[in-house]
Amino acid sequence: MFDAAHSEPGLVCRKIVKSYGSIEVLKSVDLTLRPGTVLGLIGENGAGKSTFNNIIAGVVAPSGGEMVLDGAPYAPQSPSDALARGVALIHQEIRLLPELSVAENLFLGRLPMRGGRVDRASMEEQSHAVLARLGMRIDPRRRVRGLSMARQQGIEIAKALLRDPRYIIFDEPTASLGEADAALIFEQIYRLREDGAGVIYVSHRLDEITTLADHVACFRDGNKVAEWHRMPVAKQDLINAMVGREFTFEHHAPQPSGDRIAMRVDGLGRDGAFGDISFTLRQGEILGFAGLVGAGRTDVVRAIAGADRADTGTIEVDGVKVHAVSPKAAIAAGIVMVPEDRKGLGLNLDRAAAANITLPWERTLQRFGMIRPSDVSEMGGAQRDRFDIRGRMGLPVGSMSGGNQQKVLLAKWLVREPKVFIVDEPTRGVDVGAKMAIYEIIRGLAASGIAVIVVSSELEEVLGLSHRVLVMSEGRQTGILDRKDATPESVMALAVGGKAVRPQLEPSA
Amino acid sequence: DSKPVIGVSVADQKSLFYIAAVDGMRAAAEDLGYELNVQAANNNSRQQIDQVNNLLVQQIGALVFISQDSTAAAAGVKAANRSGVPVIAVDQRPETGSGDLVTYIATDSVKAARDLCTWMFGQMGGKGQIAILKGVLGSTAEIQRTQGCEEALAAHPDIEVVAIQTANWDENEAFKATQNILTAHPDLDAVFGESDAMSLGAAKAARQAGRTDLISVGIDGFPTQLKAIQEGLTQATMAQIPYTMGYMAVEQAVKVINGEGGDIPELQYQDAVLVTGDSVGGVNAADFYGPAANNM
Amino acid sequence: MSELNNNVDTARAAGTGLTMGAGRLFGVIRAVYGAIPGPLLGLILVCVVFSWLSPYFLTTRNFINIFSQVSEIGIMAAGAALVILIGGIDLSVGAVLAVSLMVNAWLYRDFGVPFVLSTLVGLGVGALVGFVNGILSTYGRIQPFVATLATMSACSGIALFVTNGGPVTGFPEWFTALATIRVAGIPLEMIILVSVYLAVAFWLNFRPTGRALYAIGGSEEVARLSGIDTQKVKILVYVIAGLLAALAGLILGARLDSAHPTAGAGDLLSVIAVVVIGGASLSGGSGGMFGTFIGLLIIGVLRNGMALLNVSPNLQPVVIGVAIIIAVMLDRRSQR
Amino acid sequence: MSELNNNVDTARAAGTGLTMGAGRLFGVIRAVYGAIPGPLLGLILVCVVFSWLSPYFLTTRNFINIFSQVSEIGIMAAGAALVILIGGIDLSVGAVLAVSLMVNAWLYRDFGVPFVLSTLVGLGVGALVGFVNGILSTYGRIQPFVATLATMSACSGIALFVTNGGPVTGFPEWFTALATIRVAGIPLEMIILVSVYLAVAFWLNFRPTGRALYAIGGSEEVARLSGIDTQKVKILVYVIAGLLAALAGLILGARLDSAHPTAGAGDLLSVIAVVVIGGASLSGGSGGMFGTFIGLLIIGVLRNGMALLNVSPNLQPVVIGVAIIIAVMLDRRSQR
Ligand SMILES: Nc1ncnc2c1ncn2[C@@H]1O[C@H](COP(=O)(O)OP(=O)(O)OP(=O)(O)O)[C@@H](O)[C@H]1O
Ligand SMILES: Nc1ncnc2c1ncn2[C@@H]1O[C@H](COP(=O)(O)OP(=O)(O)OP(=O)(O)O)[C@@H](O)[C@H]1O
Ligand SMILES: [Mg+2]
Ligand SMILES: [Mg+2]
Repeated sequence: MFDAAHSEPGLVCRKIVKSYGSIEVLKSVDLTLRPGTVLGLIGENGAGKSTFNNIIAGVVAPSGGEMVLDGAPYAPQSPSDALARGVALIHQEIRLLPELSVAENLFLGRLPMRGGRVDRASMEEQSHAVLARLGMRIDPRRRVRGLSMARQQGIEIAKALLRDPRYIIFDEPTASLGEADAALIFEQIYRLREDGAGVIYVSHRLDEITTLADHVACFRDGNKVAEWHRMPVAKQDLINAMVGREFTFEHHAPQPSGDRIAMRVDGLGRDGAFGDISFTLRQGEILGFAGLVGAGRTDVVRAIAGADRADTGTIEVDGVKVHAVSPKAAIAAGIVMVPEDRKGLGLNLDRAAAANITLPWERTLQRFGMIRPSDVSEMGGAQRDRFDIRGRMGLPVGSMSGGNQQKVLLAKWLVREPKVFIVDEPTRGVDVGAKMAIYEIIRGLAASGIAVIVVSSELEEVLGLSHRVLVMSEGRQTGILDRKDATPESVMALAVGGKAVRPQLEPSA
Repeated sequence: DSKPVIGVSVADQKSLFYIAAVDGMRAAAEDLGYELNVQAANNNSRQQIDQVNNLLVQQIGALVFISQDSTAAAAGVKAANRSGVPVIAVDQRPETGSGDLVTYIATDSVKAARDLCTWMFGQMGGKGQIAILKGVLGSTAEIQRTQGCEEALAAHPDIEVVAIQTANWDENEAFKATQNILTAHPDLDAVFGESDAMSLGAAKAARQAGRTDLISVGIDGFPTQLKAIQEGLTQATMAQIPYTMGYMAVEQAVKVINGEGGDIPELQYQDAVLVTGDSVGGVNAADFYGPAANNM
Repeated sequence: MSELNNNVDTARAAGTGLTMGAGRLFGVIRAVYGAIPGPLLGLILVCVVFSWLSPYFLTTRNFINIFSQVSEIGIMAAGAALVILIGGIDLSVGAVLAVSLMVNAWLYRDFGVPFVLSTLVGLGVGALVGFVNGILSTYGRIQPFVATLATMSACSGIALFVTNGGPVTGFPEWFTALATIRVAGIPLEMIILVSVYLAVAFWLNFRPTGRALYAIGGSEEVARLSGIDTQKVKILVYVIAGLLAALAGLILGARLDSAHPTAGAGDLLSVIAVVVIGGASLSGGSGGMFGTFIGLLIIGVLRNGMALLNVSPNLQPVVIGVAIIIAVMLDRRSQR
Repeated sequence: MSELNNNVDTARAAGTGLTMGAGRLFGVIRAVYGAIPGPLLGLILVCVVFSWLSPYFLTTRNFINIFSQVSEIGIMAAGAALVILIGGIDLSVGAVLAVSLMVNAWLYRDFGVPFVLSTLVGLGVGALVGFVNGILSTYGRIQPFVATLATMSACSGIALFVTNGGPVTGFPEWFTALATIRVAGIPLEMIILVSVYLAVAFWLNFRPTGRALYAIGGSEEVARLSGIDTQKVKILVYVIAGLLAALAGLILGARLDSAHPTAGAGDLLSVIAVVVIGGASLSGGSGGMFGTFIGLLIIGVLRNGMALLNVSPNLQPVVIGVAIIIAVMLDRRSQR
């Protein structure tokens, strides 16, 4: 039955098929992962990468095909089966239990025992060790709630490493990380490869793929459309394979902004979070927010958008003072914000995409005192066309791929033209094509006279989009740079600027 | 000031029977210059035991005990016995006979139900279809009243019981149950409601269905039922005298406290009074349920 | 062609050697089965069984009976469905029914307040308790279960307290006559019940505030960030639930021509059961008025049918328990 | 230095012109207040009020009363807390208490089964119902509310059915004697209650399966992906809840020397209330045995204290309602 290749170590997948009802998500994929190598996996949003990974890790069952692991048939029935065979998956979405301690999250499902009781001491010790390996100083006893996305992502990786897996899958681990944190993860991947583990690495950041991978596969619409066994590969080749046509990058400078002041923020602050944030924003201007992860950028824009209260400071839009006591008030004043956590804050994954899009605007949709379903789907359809969303607008958003979810989220906030448009991490987990589309949307908004704030952990993104860059460090504004002065070096210098002011200690649980 | 408090534990303070009994007790306490501590147990025998214990903590002089049901009554009586507090049982007493009571004051429920059903069967000419609406299943009153009616049925072979439903002493449930029974048995002649509330519910359902000839009887003698009998909505009830029973209980508790309880009989059955359309003119709700009955 | 294949597949899946024609029939049955919304299937099954067992079941009169028997529970369940939709729960409905009716009757009888006015006050009491529930569970940050447990307890106490536990009788003639009025053969209470469901369903599906309930139930934070005043909407929902409970009290009062302080006390579980059997999830965000109405009829038909069959009162709860499981199992939507 | 500043800030925040010393005192009070876990504060407050109002409250005998009065509800609440922790709910506890006790008494009296054996069968019935609850709400994919509503209904019917509604009396002497036994002055039921809480708390905090409950309650999907057999654990939890309800039934049987088919029927709401007042969230993932025990004592002390004060029975529910709100409001943890 098995050919000679199967006696070699490695994970061999043959003719893997997965369909949900009549939709074929994977159409006969063959792929082999060898120990001691890194397989880079790329593809547009919805190409089927996560689905493939989930099948390997026993999270979902394939509809067809077979897998062989180190020469023996492999058909995991559950994640624990997969883990028992040495296959671990770091999920694209963070899956931790916020109310439990860091240590317990790390050891979930296999708590160490001593004398009939859970051995907390050894658990905490091992947690400390593995976190230190990842360069993270977190008290293992504290609760996960309140930790930044970056740290939670780190814990996810630590959790997988603790299992000593021989095959390990990273599904977009750096999507929510800044460059410094990403570097720590690369170190781990190099180490795993040296130790003889097989690694699958999924990312939309193609630079990461070209540096890390020994072998790259590209998925499109559920098929493996290209594979490179020899590195290096040109980035442009990867892009062309993903998109399925010649695709050219254009880095054009933003159009000059207008002169009228759209927004003025003066002395904005909140106890214990951030303070002294002051800037002006002209119509048609894109202001980037840069800083290290955890610098407090999200806190600032949430306060501006009325999601959290601010203790001090004033906000003016078009010269009128805004009392942004609630998102409702902020929206009424023309300020809208696309939140960074699309799953928890941006979209209701169980509801139809169309209903998600119309949610903030239903009052304006009324005709003769009622909202007709046809008006909802019409508005949904219009936004789908405008933003090139792939997927049925009547189905729950949760069934769309990450990139399309992100587009739905943007579409939701751009039904009506805002005066000030704030986006927090607009391209997290989005493929190159969609990323360019989102950049186009943002530039287009600015060109039409809307003031835009872009918060991003990707320096390239902030620098490429913005007229000016506001840099934050430790909750303080350390400077505003003009486009011509904003270089990676100058921004980083400001981003680490206020470091000494705030103690580096962890807040205890 | 040295007079001890008389503890009262009553099954609940929602149904008229218990309310009237407690009214009677309060009247007696006022007349005799004693203080009462009244606890009501939401129809929960477990909770009632707790309340007896709570009363005993406060060194009461005597306990007037209206148990929620007879099977669980023993625990309360025994607890009082252990603390040396004399017990006057009203309405219910321990089924097994365990525990020492000063006296037991009650309506003979089996007899009341038997007499009432016998009267009703007489009205029907000794034959026809009846339905029985039971109270909360397993409660002592339900069991005894069912038993009484069954005894009467044994003597009337031509009476057919076509439906037995529970309406949990509740008027609205009785209304709905009777609607359904009348649908399935359009020729039904009479309904025996084990309480007045259920009898009233049954009669209202019959009236809604256009069955003005249906006989509906109940037990209790509530003021509302007397009014309904007067209006011809229902036909008869067995009136209990809870107010008097409550008054007697406190009166006798005081006697026991003062060491004069020697001549109290162990068992004091109070006859229920059959009230029908003929006799309703001659009775007054206050006779059974005390002065408060007049504003219900 | 592909449809044909589909049918063949189905037949093969059923493990039978059916011919092409039978396969097609099977496919049609499956399609019909798939098209009927969840709990309705359970209701249909129950109705089929009872009409086969009892000759009285399928009569107009019995159907009118069923509707009138579920009217109070149904009206309370409409409010409860809204509360459950936003992820809350309201334990106080039964007690609100009692207290609003008692206050109404007490003002009318003991203080000579004109009946229309006392009725308005009674409805106001219902709305007020709902308002308190809403305030406690939003600004008070108390879990709805605890908040409404407390108001339930308080309301049932007040209902007893106003008349010291006694019932009140003697509503105006015209009011009690409403209970027997029929419009084109349909009792008024049935008309009220259906109107309430239609009105709430309209609100829930076609008005912005009503639609916001689904958003809040799905994720309150997403709704808030989308500019919905979630606190206000939640309070409104509890007020509506209180008002509907008071309305149910009025219907009960008219039917029995009396107000009982313990009325409605036993209805709580039935009310919530109706909503949940109708397909709503207690964690909020799913469910609706159609499902709730079906849930209501399932409970109503079960109770009615067993009474018609004179099933022993001891066995009725067992049958109801088993029937609920079967009815819900048929609902494939709940099987996710 | 920073601590001092803190205190000054606090004093300033309180809007008073306190001196430094008073500010420090205030800070100490605040620190103590902050250190006491949530619902305990409510309990302390209730106890202080009652010991001030009643001379009988602070007596040993009364304290023993309080504990013995809450023993069955407490034991059922321990199981309910586990179920609520995994995001489920168990409506059947009261009915399980009744059916397990009735089956036990019925086998013993009507079939002459030795009492020890009939007791084991009774406990087995409790476990079995729990197992059915577990299967229905995991593999059956029925919401726990509906599944346990159905088993509750079925159990209460069976409890009535075995003896046709009649209660059973006459347990063996030695068994009813257990209800009055005291070990070092402490009643046996109080010892059982405390032991159950300690055992469950140990399991929950120090055993992997117990810890898994928090994970499942937090997110079942995450727990499953981490290799926890969530279905098995959930079924186990329902079985434990059923067993504990049957154990509570035994205690009740010994105390009342009788088995009643409707025993426990009114306890359901109290049982859930205890858990929720103790700080657990009905959406699962939070709560624990310490909080549940405090919740239990809050309910127990409230009922006991009002009886001691001779509060009118009609007003007691009102006071309980208000007290619950105050007790919960003091719990700052629930205010998130
Ligand atoms: N449970 C499901 N039911 C139906 N369709 C699904 C389901 N899960 C995933 N899909 C669909 O499968 C396709 C592949 O999704 P998958 O998450 O594997 O994409 P991906 O390549 O990981 O994309 P991304 O880069 O955005 O993470 C998508 O079109 C998605 O909508
Ligand atoms: N080192 C840290 N450890 C734990 N929590 C932190 C740390 N730094 C910041 N935080 C938390 O994160 C919040 C600030 O992060 P915020 O998300 O606003 O910053 P950000 O610059 O937007 O970062 P991100 O890129 O993660 O979105 C603070 O309120 C703080 O509670
Ligand atoms: Mg993916
Ligand atoms: Mg951020």
